[in-house]
Amino acid sequence: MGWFLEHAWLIPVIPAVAFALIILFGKRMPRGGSEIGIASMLAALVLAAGAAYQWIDHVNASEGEEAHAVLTRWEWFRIGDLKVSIGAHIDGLAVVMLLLVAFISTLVQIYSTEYVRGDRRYTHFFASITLFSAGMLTMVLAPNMVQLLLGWEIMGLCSFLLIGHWWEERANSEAALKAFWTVRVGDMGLLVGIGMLLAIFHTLEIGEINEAAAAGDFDSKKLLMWAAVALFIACIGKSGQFPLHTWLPDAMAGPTPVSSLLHSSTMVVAGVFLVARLYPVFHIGLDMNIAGQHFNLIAVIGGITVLIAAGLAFVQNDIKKVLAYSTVSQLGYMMMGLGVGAWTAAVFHIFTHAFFKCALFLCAGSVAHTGSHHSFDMKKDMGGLRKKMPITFGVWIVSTVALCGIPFVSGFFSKDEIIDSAKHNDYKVFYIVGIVGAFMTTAYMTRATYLTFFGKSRGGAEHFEHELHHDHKESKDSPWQITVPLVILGVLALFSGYLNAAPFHWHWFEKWTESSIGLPLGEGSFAVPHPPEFSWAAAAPGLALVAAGFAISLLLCKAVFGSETSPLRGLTTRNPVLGAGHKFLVNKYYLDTLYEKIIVHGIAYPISKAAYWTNQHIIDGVVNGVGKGGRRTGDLVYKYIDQALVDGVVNGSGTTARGAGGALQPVQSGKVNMYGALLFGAAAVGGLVLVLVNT
Amino acid sequence: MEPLQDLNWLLSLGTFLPLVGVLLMLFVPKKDVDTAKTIALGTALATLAVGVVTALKFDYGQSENLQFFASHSWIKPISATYTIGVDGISLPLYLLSMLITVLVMIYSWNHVPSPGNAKAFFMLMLVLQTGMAGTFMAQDLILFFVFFELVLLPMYFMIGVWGGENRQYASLKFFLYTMFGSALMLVGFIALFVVTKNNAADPAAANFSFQWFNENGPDVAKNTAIWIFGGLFIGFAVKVPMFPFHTWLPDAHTEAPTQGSVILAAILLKLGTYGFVRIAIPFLPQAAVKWAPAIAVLAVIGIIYGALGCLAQTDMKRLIAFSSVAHMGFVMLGISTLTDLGINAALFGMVAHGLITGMLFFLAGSVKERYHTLQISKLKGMLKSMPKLGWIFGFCAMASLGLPGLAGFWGEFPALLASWSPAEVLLGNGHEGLFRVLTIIAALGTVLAAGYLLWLFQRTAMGEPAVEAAGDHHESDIHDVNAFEWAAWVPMLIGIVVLGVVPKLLLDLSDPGVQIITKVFKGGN
Amino acid sequence: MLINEFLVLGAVLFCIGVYGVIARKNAVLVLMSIELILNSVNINLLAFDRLHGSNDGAVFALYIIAVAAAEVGVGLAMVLLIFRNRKTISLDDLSEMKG
Amino acid sequence: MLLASGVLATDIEVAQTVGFGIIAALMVAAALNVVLSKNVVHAALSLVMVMAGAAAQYLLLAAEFVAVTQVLVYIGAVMVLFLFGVMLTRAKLGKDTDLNNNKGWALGLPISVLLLGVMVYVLIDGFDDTRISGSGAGKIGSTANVLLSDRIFSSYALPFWALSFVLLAAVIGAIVLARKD
Repeated sequence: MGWFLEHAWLIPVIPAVAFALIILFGKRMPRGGSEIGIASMLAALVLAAGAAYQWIDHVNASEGEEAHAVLTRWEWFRIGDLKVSIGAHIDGLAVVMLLLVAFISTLVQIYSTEYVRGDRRYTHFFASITLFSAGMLTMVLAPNMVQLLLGWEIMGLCSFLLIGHWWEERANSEAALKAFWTVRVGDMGLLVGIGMLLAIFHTLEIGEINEAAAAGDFDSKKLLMWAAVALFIACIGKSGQFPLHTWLPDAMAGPTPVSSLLHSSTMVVAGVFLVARLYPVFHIGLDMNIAGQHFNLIAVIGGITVLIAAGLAFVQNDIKKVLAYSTVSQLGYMMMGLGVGAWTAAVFHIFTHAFFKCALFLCAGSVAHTGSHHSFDMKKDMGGLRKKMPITFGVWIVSTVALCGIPFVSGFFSKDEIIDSAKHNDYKVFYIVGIVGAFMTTAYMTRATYLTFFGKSRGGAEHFEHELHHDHKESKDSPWQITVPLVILGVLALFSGYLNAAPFHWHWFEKWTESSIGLPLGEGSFAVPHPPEFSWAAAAPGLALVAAGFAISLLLCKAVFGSETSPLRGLTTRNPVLGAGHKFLVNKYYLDTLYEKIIVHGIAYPISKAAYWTNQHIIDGVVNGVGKGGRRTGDLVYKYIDQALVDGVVNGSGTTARGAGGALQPVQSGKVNMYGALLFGAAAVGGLVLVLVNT
Repeated sequence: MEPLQDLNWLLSLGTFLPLVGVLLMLFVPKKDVDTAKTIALGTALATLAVGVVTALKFDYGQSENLQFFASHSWIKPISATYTIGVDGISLPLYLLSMLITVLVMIYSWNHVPSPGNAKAFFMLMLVLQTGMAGTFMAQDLILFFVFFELVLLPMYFMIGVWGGENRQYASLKFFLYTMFGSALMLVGFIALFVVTKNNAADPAAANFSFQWFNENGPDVAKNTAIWIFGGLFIGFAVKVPMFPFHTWLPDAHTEAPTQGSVILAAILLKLGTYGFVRIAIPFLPQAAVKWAPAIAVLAVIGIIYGALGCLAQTDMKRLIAFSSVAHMGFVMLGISTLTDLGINAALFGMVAHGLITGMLFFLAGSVKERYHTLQISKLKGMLKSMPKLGWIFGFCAMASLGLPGLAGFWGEFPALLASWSPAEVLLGNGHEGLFRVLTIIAALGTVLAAGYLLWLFQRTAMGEPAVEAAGDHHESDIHDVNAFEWAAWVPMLIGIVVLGVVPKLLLDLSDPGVQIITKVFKGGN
Repeated sequence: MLINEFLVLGAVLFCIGVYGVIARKNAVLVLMSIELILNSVNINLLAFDRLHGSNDGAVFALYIIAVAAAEVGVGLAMVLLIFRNRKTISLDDLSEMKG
Repeated sequence: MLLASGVLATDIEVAQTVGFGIIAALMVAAALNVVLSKNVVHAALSLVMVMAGAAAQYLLLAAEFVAVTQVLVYIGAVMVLFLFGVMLTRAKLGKDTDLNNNKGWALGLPISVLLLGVMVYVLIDGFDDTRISGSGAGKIGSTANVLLSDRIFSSYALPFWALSFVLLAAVIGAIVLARKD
């Protein structure tokens, strides 16, 4: 089977150990612990690469048959009949993710050594980011739901730490909290969903669940549907799908390497990964690919996300936020792909997206680090950086092209297949969503590119221009720790798509991963359709729209941002209809307002206050013999409690309270006579009762 | 199923050794504080050593059996026996009580709260230790009751003498409330005894040992059993505390000295839940089935309610106190499912909550000592002014909100799993829908837990330290974790991580015993 | 002789004592009322002692007398102490046991 | 009613009953004075009356040792203590209006009357015509005292020990409490 496949469990263990080492010894190391982090990620990368190599061997060896997953498991704990294991479940999907995570983490860590150099919490940063990767690695090779949840939550924790890395500023800690809470809201679904899976399948092992689901070995289809819905809620939270996407843009408060890691290969793809991992459960539970079904939950949510996030990306001034919404939109594509039955294309999109999105974020970081004085505001501090930062610009352009889905670059191969499958699998609406999304993607990326690299230099960029002038230089790009990872990612953004290039009938990726689907391919119940045959004719409408998007956006940008006197400038402030639309978008469809002002404040303030008030006045009050809780509703604060407990009872409610068991207070008046009276009174009454009962 | 009788003096030694220490301390002059402290700590350490020996000699292959079992006649006229023994269910709690006492003593070494009098304070802790350990090893209802009540008095004095401003009110409330519960509980015990005695073929053999009730309790007529269970329920629920009997807890915790809060949270609350698992459910299984839905509903109300209460707090310690209500709600939810999964989760949750909330109270005490206030609005930037303490606090907050890989998770998560599919007898009674709704609401509780804990962490630990913070404190007061605190905290922190990573340690211990309890709830009616 | 003669006498004295305990404010008088109660109990004990022909009641009565003496001693000492500290023995003013 | 029940008895019983009646009436009157008197010293002296009456009743019940102890301990010691207490707390020797609670009677009267009613009902219900056997003549004298002491020092020895500790503790406690410093 191969040493690497059997020892794949080491991959997350190494960074986890590295995390502990950095925490304990990092500060005393010459490079503040970053060397431990990078070394651990390199080791993980080597192991992952070995595992990938051996997996390909394994697939080739089992020619014609389905390649079985390699399981290495130990019993974690056991309660009664329920055995929960810990270990590694290695198959095509896991291998892809392992390789991806390890690779991107390594590059991001190298990049970070320059980017966060001299940071007040350099060591902390590396500790968290290493643990973050460990969490994702733990999750992707989880053989059961509990280990998956473990990795899932570790990532949540690390995202909290990393987004709030500069927690001295209130806004950053708020963003960190928001990320954690939003994801946690989704996690409710995961907790309940796991409970449902246990109830349906009586096991938590992923392999067994998938097999049982694919074999139709469950009692209640309805419960399976609910399990799929519950689990999908978790994916909505984690992968920033509508309507829980609002935390992702705020998460930009963290350092840029964090954003790039978070948005490319870890954290946000965890939700997509979960759907892909438990595909039989979702596929069967949500009735996908059944004749006559044109909608399902996953496709709908994915489709809405594609459009909504792309719309938001138009009105952002912060380059990272443009990229953040772009990520949300692309995640929508992946979900939509899974929803329409294009499993391979969706997973392949995870793969290609990771490279170009990581590259884009790192480019943004590089611009801020060198060219715009640590500002991410495209309108204020950027512009005209094309010639001054040639490497960054080159990588940016390549990655943008990949993101937009221009033919022969990686994004094209994955995205086009998703769109094509939607059409082919009878999900017409999502075909349209797909090509409209592609149009919008091109448009907003053109805008961002224009604002950042073309036109006149503004603010920080202008300052940078003066510096260059002063040093008599034409250009000055970031140091090698930044540019080397950029170039590597750029190259991959160009070529990674050829692993599964439908136009050339190259289907290696599909071959290596298809056994992870867990369902048969082809026709029949519970089957996932084969990917459609590629034809340029089918791809043409999408490509035409992409071209249109580029052209329209470029023209608009030139018109709006190109000259100071353009009549289009300030249109949104003059035209009420456009203004309203703009405002609606700037306010993120008012979803944040709904969550923060209404739901969170609703719980944090009135509801919890009311609950606490109930505690202090109703329940506590009853116990203490106060039956007057509702008498005053206004200024009931602590003072009232004192009054109610001590004086109110003695004065007023003695008669009502005396008989009750809780009426301890008036009795404790401290008067000896009172005690005597109660004692003898009780004796007399008790005696009377006994007499009456006995006669 | 024959109890193991080897080394059966170990438990008595471990339980009563602290009293020997108390006796010794009586002869130490009040002024000689160091000698008194040394004796107390020495006794506690010796007790812990006995505990460790107990743990080493414990036969882990037969953890469902009572071990170190001893049975002697004790008070003949009322058929009370001196029957003791531990099994996999009680051993972790028995050891935890010893560990916590030692740690609390180390912490108290230079943290004796005002008005001082270290000798009395340490003596009370030793008496408390005897009560706690005794409760967990008792295998006789009267013996159990004696120890259960023995715990009350030292705690009453601890709160009443060393507590905060409102201590007298709080301590009296604590005392009366628990006494009220205990009274009903005792009535339940006696009723149970009388009923089983009358039912038995050989009434002369009746006694108060658990064994007798285990054998004869299930035969009690259902209606009678439901009433008796009601008495036990109130007694234990007050101690847990379950909504709506929880109102003593925030007051007691807020006013209690740090040490008192820690012991209260770590051990005392567990007496109630332990009572459910050990006494109420196995003795009266029929009644347990009837009561389980009600318990589950109250537990879930407690979860949400405690969380909402936390969100409304302005005082750090009171917030932590309210969070106990929520966490014990999860424990009770686990118990109410009557499944092996749920009860194991509950037992795990007890230990985990003891460690985590105990730690949080330690932290609150240390914060109070440094800032002289626990007002959340006045604490800012703890991560900056004392980074180690701040991060430990962050760690404990994460553990408390049930992060996987830390101990708290294993109390909550399996309880949720279990409540989705509760015991078959409950399903048979048509409570499936109820428990499913409860599962979802309880899952909401985990979100709220993340809400209040991280909110607390953000407010107190993040940001820039306030310049004039609490007004009357001096900069010199604010120092990072000191040696005594490290010594007291490190074992708990290690415990939280180790139990979180290797839950097997506890689950393997408790599972065989739990299987015996839940056997009757599986299948059929 | 009817035993009820003694028992009813005891009951009457007991109730008079109870009234004193409840209605009196002066601590010394409350103590005296308690003595009344104790005496009534003694009468009952001795009556039953006589009825059953054993000596147990007498023994109890003796013990009660002894305990009562002790009680009065301590009680009066406390009253004195309170008086010294407060300059009053009026029970209305003593409410330290208030909860 | 009580007196009427002695009609069929022997002469000595008649005498006993008559004695009992007179003493009982005196006791009740004195007891009422204890709880109603406005003068503390009068109340104390009335209590002496009750104690003495009780001693007489003990004699009627053939418990001479107890009666003697009653006189010695109560009238001799306890009452002296009470009078000292009255003196040391500087109670007014004359009338004092501040002895009763405000409306104390409103609470005390119902409770004591209720209690009395319950008890008397129970007693009549339970011991309607139960008689004390014989004259008790054989029990008076040294043999009776020997029997009593046998009882105290054999089966009731342990309580006796305990009692002596209680007394010791009370003595020490009283000294500690009443000490000037």
